[in-house]
Amino acid sequence: MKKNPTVELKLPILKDMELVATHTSDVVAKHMNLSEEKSAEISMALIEACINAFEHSETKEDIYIHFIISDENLTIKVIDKGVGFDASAIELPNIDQKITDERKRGWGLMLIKELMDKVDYESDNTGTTLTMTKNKKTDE
Amino acid sequence: MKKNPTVELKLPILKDMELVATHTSDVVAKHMNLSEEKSAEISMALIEACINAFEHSETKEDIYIHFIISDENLTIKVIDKGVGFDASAIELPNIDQKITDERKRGWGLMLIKELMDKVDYESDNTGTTLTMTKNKKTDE
Amino acid sequence: MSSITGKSIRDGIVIISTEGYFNKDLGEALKAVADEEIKNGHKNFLINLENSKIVNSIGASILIEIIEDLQSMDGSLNFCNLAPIIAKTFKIMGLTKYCETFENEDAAIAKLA
Amino acid sequence: MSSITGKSIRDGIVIISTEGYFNKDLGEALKAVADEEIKNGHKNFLINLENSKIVNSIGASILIEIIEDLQSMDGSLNFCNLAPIIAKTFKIMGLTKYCETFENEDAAIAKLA
Ligand SMILES: Nc1ncnc2c1ncn2[C@@H]1O[C@H](COP(=O)(O)OP(=O)(O)O)[C@@H](O)[C@H]1O
Ligand SMILES: Nc1ncnc2c1ncn2[C@@H]1O[C@H](COP(=O)(O)OP(=O)(O)O)[C@@H](O)[C@H]1O
Repeated sequence: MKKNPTVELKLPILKDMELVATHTSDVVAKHMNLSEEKSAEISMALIEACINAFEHSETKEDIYIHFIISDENLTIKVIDKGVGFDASAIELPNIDQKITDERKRGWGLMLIKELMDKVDYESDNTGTTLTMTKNKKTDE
Repeated sequence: MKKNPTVELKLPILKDMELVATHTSDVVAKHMNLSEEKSAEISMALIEACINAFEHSETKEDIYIHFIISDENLTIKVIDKGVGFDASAIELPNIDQKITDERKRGWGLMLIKELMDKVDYESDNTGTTLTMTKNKKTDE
Repeated sequence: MSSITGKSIRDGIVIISTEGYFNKDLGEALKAVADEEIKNGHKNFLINLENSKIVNSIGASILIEIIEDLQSMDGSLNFCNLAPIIAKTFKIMGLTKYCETFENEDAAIAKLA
Repeated sequence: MSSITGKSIRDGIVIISTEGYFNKDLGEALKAVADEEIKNGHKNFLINLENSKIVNSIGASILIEIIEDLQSMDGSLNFCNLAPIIAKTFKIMGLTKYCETFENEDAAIAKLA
């Protein structure tokens, strides 16, 4: 089996560093001939994934991002060495509630799920790996 | 001693992948408040460094790029696991000669040297590491 | 990288323009300007995002704070010149239930004024 | 990503415009167009790089091939709308010794025609 070409990125936790990830995904998406629409959706999901890894991992350790290129799709892994969490226990937000809620945030997971074709979290107290996939073909 | 924040990139040898590196350096340069001029010079040097690692390393192995951020400068390492070469033996090109020469290429090393503040090659038959630095302050 | 680039008032609508990554900082800068204009008695706002091509959910959350403030005074928050991905993001979040979006400033003013 | 976006002839000068990364492919595409126009009897060329913000030395080397061809027939290769880093790259390479560069098409035509 041939190994899929993979771009890997290690990012320190610095302001706006998530933009390095989006610029990388843009070039990779272009290389794969993904549409601009898909490319923008990937970027947006990636921003949210990076911010979560930066903010919620509660570590100062670098994060890792892998872009795995295949003929059918682009798979992105966002890996932090942080405290972990139970993604299935996170309630998805609702705008009507958020308008009156004290806490307005909590949109990242929802956006990632809506913008990508497949999303999976593996997480324990040694860290979190988010694996998300965008298919080349639109299957709506 | 505090470790300098470092962005690391692993790139497979694919068409135009050097643009991933330039987009990364752009965001890093912005983060460091480098001028647009310096940022563009870094990008250009990086393109040449990546193309050399892709082309001349004579391997199919991924290349590694490290962006090391400090208060005074940005240091970039471009690492390939290729055949190596003797940088001191490479003659710098001359346009008058190139106009009539069969081989028009051979500008990468010269451009890298002119565009960066410090350039160093370490190379043997296990690969090449190009280390190049751009200072924040202009010292001309 | 991110900043407020303009503020003007047209037919009673406060128009605020931004530039660059719409992140937490830019969201907070926008809220500060909106708060000030609310104090000045304004309650209808149009945010021109033409030069902000990218947003994050932290920036977008701050917009919900502005919506909450304006709701209590029967005001409105509106947007124009949204990049497709920002329009999509606002739609997924449900912001479009509380805000109108327009092609450009003229279309917005024609409807809102 | 990279392409020739236009070709026109003004006062006997062949103007060729490009878009995107000026890499090997775009250099070769440009050379093919130039070769064709040389066959048609033209010998003065203006390359408008307004929409190519980035170049590599392989693309630039192909320009030297075009210069060589034009030298033998007393023709000229000229550039306009260069991004600062491209102007700098051409200067380091010494291309500017063999080519003139101009602010824009009008300035080039005024001088060359
Ligand atoms: N990489 C991560 N590590 C630890 N916790 C996480 C991670 N990603 C998300 N979470 C948890 O999931 C919650 C919801 O995340 P999200 O929907 O992105 O909203 P927000 O980041 O605004 O809180 C976070 O508040 C956090 O508790
Ligand atoms: N990473 C590398 N590994 C092996 N050889 C290299 C490497 N970088 C440069 N070289 C050698 O140096 C020469 C000059 O490189 P350069 O100035 O970039 O011009 P060009 O790539 O057009 O030949 C190359 O032809 C090659 O022999």
